Amino acid sequence: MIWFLTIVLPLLAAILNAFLPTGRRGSGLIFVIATLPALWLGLAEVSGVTAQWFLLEGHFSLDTPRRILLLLTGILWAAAGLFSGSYLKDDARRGEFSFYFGATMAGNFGLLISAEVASFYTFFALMTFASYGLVIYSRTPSARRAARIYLVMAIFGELFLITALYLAVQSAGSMLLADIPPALAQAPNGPFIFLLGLIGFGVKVGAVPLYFWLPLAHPAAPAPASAVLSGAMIKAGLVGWMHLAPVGLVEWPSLSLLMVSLGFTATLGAAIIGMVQVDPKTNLAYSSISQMGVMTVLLGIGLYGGIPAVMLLPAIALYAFNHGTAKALLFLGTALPAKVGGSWRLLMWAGLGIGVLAIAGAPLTGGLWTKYLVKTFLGETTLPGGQTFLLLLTLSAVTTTLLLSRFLHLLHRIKAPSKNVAPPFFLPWILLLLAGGWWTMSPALLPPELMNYITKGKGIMAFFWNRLTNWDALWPITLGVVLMVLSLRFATFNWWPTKKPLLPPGDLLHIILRAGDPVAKLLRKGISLLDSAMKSLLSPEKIFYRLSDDKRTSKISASAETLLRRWEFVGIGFFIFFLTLFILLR
Amino acid sequence: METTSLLPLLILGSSLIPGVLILLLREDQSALRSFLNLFGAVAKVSLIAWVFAGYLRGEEYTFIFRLAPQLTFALQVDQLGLFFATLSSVLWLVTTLYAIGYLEGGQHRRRFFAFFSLCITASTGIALSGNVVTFFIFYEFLTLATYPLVVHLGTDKAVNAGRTYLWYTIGGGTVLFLGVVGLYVLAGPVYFGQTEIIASLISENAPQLTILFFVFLAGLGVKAAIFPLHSWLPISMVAPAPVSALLHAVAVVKAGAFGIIRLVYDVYGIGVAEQMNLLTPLAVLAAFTILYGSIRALFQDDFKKRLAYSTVSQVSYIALGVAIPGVLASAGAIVHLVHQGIMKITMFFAAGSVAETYGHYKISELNGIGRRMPLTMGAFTTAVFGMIGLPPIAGFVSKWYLGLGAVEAGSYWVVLVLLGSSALNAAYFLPIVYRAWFCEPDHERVSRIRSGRLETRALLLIPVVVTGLFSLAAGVFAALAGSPLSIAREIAEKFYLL
Amino acid sequence: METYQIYILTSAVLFVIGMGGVFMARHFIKKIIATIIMGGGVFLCFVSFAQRDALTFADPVPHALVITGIVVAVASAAFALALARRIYQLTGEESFTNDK
Amino acid sequence: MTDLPTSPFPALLVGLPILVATLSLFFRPRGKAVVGLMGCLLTGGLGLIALVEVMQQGTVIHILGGWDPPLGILLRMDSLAAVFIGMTAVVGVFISLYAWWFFRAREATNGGFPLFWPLWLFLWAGLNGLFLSNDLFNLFVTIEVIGMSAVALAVLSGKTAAQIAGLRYLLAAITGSMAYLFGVALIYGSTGTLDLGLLRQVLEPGATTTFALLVITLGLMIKMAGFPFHFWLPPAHSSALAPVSALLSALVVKGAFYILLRLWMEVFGVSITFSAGQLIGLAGAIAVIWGSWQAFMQTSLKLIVAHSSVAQLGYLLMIFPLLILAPGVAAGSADWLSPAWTAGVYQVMAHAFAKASFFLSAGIIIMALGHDHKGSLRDLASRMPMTVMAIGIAGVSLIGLPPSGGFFAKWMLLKGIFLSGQWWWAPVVLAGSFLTAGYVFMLLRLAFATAREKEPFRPVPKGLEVCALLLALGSFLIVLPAEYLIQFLESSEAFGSGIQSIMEGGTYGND
Repeated sequence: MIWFLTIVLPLLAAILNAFLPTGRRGSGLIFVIATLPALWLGLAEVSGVTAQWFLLEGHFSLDTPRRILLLLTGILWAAAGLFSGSYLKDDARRGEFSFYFGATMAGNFGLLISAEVASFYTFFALMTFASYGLVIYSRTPSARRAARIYLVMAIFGELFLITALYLAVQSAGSMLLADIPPALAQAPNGPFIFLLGLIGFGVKVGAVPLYFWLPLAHPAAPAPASAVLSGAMIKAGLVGWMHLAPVGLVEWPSLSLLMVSLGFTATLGAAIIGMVQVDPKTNLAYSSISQMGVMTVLLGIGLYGGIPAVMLLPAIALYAFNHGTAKALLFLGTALPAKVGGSWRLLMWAGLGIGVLAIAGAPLTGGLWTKYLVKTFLGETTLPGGQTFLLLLTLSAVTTTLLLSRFLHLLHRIKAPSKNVAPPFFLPWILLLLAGGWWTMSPALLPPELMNYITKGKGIMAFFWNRLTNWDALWPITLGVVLMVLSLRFATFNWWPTKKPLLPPGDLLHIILRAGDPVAKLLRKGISLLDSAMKSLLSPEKIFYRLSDDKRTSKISASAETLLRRWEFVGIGFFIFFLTLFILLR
Repeated sequence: METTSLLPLLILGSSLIPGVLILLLREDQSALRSFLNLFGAVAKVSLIAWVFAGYLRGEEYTFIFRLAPQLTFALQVDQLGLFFATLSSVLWLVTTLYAIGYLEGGQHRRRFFAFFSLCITASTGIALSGNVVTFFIFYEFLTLATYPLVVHLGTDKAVNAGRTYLWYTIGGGTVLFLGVVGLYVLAGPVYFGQTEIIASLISENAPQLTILFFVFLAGLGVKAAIFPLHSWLPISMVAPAPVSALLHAVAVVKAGAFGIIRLVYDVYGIGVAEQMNLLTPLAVLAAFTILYGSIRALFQDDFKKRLAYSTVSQVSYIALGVAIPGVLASAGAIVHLVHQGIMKITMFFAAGSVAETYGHYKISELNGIGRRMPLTMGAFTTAVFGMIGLPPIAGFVSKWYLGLGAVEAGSYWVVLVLLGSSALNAAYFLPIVYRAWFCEPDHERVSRIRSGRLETRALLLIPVVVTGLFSLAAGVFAALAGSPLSIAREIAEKFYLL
Repeated sequence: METYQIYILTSAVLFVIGMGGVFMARHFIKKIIATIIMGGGVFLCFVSFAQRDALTFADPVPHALVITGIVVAVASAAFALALARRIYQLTGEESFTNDK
Repeated sequence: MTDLPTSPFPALLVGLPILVATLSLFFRPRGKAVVGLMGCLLTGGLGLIALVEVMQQGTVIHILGGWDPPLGILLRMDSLAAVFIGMTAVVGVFISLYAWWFFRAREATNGGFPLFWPLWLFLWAGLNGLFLSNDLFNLFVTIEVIGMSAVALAVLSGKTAAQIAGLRYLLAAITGSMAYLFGVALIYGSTGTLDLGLLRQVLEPGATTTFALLVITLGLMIKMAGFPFHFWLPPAHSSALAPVSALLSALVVKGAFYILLRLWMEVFGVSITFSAGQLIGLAGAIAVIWGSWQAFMQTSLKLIVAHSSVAQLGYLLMIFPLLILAPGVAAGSADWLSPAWTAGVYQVMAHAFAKASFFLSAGIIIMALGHDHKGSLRDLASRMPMTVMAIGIAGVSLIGLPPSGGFFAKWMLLKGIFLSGQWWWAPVVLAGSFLTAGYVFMLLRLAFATAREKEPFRPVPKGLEVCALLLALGSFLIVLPAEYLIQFLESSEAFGSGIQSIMEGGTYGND
């Protein structure tokens, strides 16, 4: 029952809010209610169900990593929903926004709880296409453009995805997602299938080199929408990967290396590109890309074997949890500085600071855990070049700090209201701050064995006060902060762009478009040529018409007929016929 | 075979008799006419339901009338036939409602509804026909019954379209005639399902059988709009919306597709067809048609023309599925009979309502129409996503089966074709959706032709919504027993057990 | 060669002449006459079969047939003449113009 | 021969019409019409009764005045004759009814053509006589009667065009019958008998027989407007009055075909050859294509229909090559004879019904519009739907779409063609139907198109439309009793020994 409510309530909420007139409150509350089942499922263990009637026989259940992610998603949607309720209260298109918002929510929950291919794909698609409405929401030309690119990329992804699913299901012989990783591990074309999936979901994850739609689309949406886009939905791709990846069952060095290297490229590269943006939301989008890079790395390690899935996947989920909540906090935060004034600003800055630190993995935050997890697994893995990766990880901490401090700097440039005010949507933000994943307790979500594994059985507190880990976590951040401060202090180093970004958002896109433009033109021309050729192609009936409707034809046949009617010719005909028949009869 | 029952005949009569009666009515007796129509439609649906129930109980309904030695008119009830009959009768009911609303105050309504009924009679006859010659009879009957509908408007455009329509269909019919006679000469009277007859002949006269197969294919391909023979379909778009809807969703194109299914599974038998590898050419043709139709559709600005080209491409899914050996693929093909039908009819209804309500015939005029006709365009959008093959809409199910079937059969190029067509579908359908929902209406065109308390006249609205819901439900509840999918699976499995 | 065969040959010749006339002659009356000649040929043929040789009695059947035939021929000829005359009165044409 | 049961019907079938016709001559115009119609209905009824009679007790004969052949005349009514007489009866009755309304409507303007009735009755008598008579000379007489009255009917309208066409027709008819008679003379000379039954036994191959066959064939080809000799048909049929055209193309031309078939299959078996059959077939094939194409090209309705008659008769000729076995083909194995035969019979019937209805509809349209230029057919579908329906249905039967009589005929024809392996005829059949579809639907297309300018439009009696429609439907209904009919034709020692002989192994081509 609750499983269906998880999906149905958001849909109901969507329809309900769609009809809610602009300016009326309460939509936020409705959304919160809609997320309750999901939150419940996220916290409590509920045994899965089978829906004989649904699609191609639906199954719904959860395992630890997906429960963690569901919890994250629930929290984010609740916060964002509440936020939007007041943030967009007087907006003319609120109803429409709520519709797409709710639909997307349903999709997002559904894909997390569904345990078999068809329904997973269903909700994945629902989420993808419904969020189009969120991206295009503002109807500005840039938003339309972003939405178009988003859609194209989404369909591109879907195609790879469905192919991967066809092949996977065929080799697994079952629609259950749980059966797929083992099957892929066995199947000769397993790596190929996984590669297809890697691309298909990679679009959603924003993995290199498919990420370029993301810095356009995420900022285009209004703050609550981008919060869930960047905090929750981006993880859907990750879930997809987890479903396909036979972690711990196989050794696919090449794929694993590929993922790890791509992951690090994303982590560092996106951070660097993000720094030189001028729009805080774009900056955050890049940060999301870089963070997803880290998770890509983790999964990549898993494909090298040696690490059991039960260890790795929850770790990834926890990382996602931490990043998601923090990122949502920051995204929602982008709406604040222009509205929050006076003493409230202290609270605001504090919250934003926590968010930043959590992502950067500072001590006293959940980020510490997650970073430590990554470090542990990187240390464990027998993947060639493990040490370099450790180094890169440390470096990434620095870049992340730089990136996010740059974000704070960008926010700081926004002009604050003079008087001492807090908008109504400040409250949900605070709630999210409280519910966030940076509390050191968040590892409690992890399965005990993983806990013990990390804390060497000494329990959370011991780990938490371990000086070494804290130091390891601390110094890169400090370094980053110092660098940022210096660069801002001294004009000579202050090469941060202010008006327009050094690199346009969606960097790679521009190259692609530049390169693809002539190709596309050529293609379009070719197709239209073919089309016109087909149109002008003389089809049989046209030939016939031309023949039969022609004056000349009728004239000719008429004269031939008159000829046949002349007595002389009849006589000749008679004679010939006579002779022929005579010969034939002889 | 000997148990003769009049029920099949009755099913035909349930639309034939109203049709004839309507022909005898006066033009202005519209109430009585509508009553006859609906009565016939409902009667047909319920009769078919009754027969279906009986069939599932294992009863046999067969009606046989011998015209001449070796030339029998046979109506026979089997699952595939019932499947198709159900589709056509249900959609007929819906379309009748729609047509009554659509033609309100139109000309020559007597003629229109009369031939409408005859047309559905023909397609039910095709569904229930028990042997090749009966099939042929109804196949031709269908051609004739649809002609007055195509030229209904009587404009020169319509009339010329009708000319081309006949040019193709009669041509196809003639070729089919050749094939049918040839088959009779070769194999005697062939009842559907008696695949052993052909199987026994395969040893000595294989070449003739091959030739015959392709003659048949040419004959059926015309109505199924397979590539070189498809041109009539977009041209006959001049017909009124209900006609195009019925033509595309049920009657004509499906007659062709259904014929191909019968030919491959019930006349030749999948075994023989594979053994003589007759299927590969069919598969290639179908695949090409799928892509070709989609590409042509990209360039149409006329709403119905675009839909027509999409039909060209979508119907070939059926042929493609038939041509891929394997239960999954054929299940996909058979279920697509229904799924394509309900989705496409939704689209045509929507197009018709838009044209009737706001006088928009071009896609470039549709900006913001979604705001003004939310329900209609909502249904349309559902159908669009179905066509693209997105879950949980009907189209996804058939595409899923086709794809899995292709993978199973190891013909990966088919998967590529499916993907390509999905992409193209998106490319030519999503712009419509985009205009409808995300573009601001350009305000000089909001003049409304027909006004009503709802977004349009109720009789135009209800059918769209209903079929839209059908196409949603057919997907969402696909796993339920009695859903199109489940029936299609049973049928396909039967074929492969034989 | 028997006498009757000579008759038959003659009849054949007559027949051919008549046929040629029907097809080649342009004027209505000529055509009609030609048909009559044909008729004559045919009847001669009949009659000449009636008595193969001088010894036996003549076979009555051909005569009966010929009588009937002549009646028919006369009737049709008359009819044709009447038509031709009517056409002449209506249009002044005396031969077929092949436009119709 | 005399062992067959005697029945009065054959005599009545010939005598009654003649009697009524002569009788009606003494009445005033109006009376003529009434008496004539009565006579027509009587004759029609008689024909049907006779059909039933034959169905019950097989072939019956009647010896006129008790004088045995050769001097006396023996009428014999076998199953084929019965079927054709029945067909004539049905079509004839409908046409008579039509004519009744037709002339009534015209009475005011031009006296309502009272002479139609006696002439038509004579024609009918001639037809019945033709189907019944059993020796070469009677055939000649009957076909002459038919020819004369047919021409007289054709010129009835009094229009110039009709007169000229009529003369053309008459000359052609005379030429044909003279040729035929010449052949008869030769046969009689060489065998000394005219009875078909006897001839079959006594006739032996030789120069005389061959020549006789030649002239007879050619004569009959002229009379039935077989391909090179169709020159008289279109003008005559198109210029006559509507009911007359219907009679001419529905019934009259079939007479010559009937004789030709009988003689080829029954009498001249000894001297015909496979290749000769091919030649006839070729003539037919050309006629099919040429006639259809010409019909497609015409601009006036009646001309279209007339030309289509040429084509449809071509189909009849196309069964000849199938009925003649190639040398060395075992008669037992020739399983295509029956289909080919059936095709012939059905083509005759289907064409009779369909073409009659077609011409009647043309008459209706002329009556309504004053002319029949095809351009003026626009928007007819809404103004006289019933007529358009009739044209449509009749046309469908001509095209040969199922489940019409034409379809049945073409089905059997194709079947015969395939079974006999003479596949080269198949394309002709298909092309024929395709072209036929071309002109039929050209008419319908116009009928459905909206009118450019409103034409003056006179309402017509409903009765006319009903007759046309019923005839058109008839061309479909004849399919229903098909199986029974075929049995009936094949079971009785039909046709002298015609069909039977063919069933038993056909006539060998000997070359």
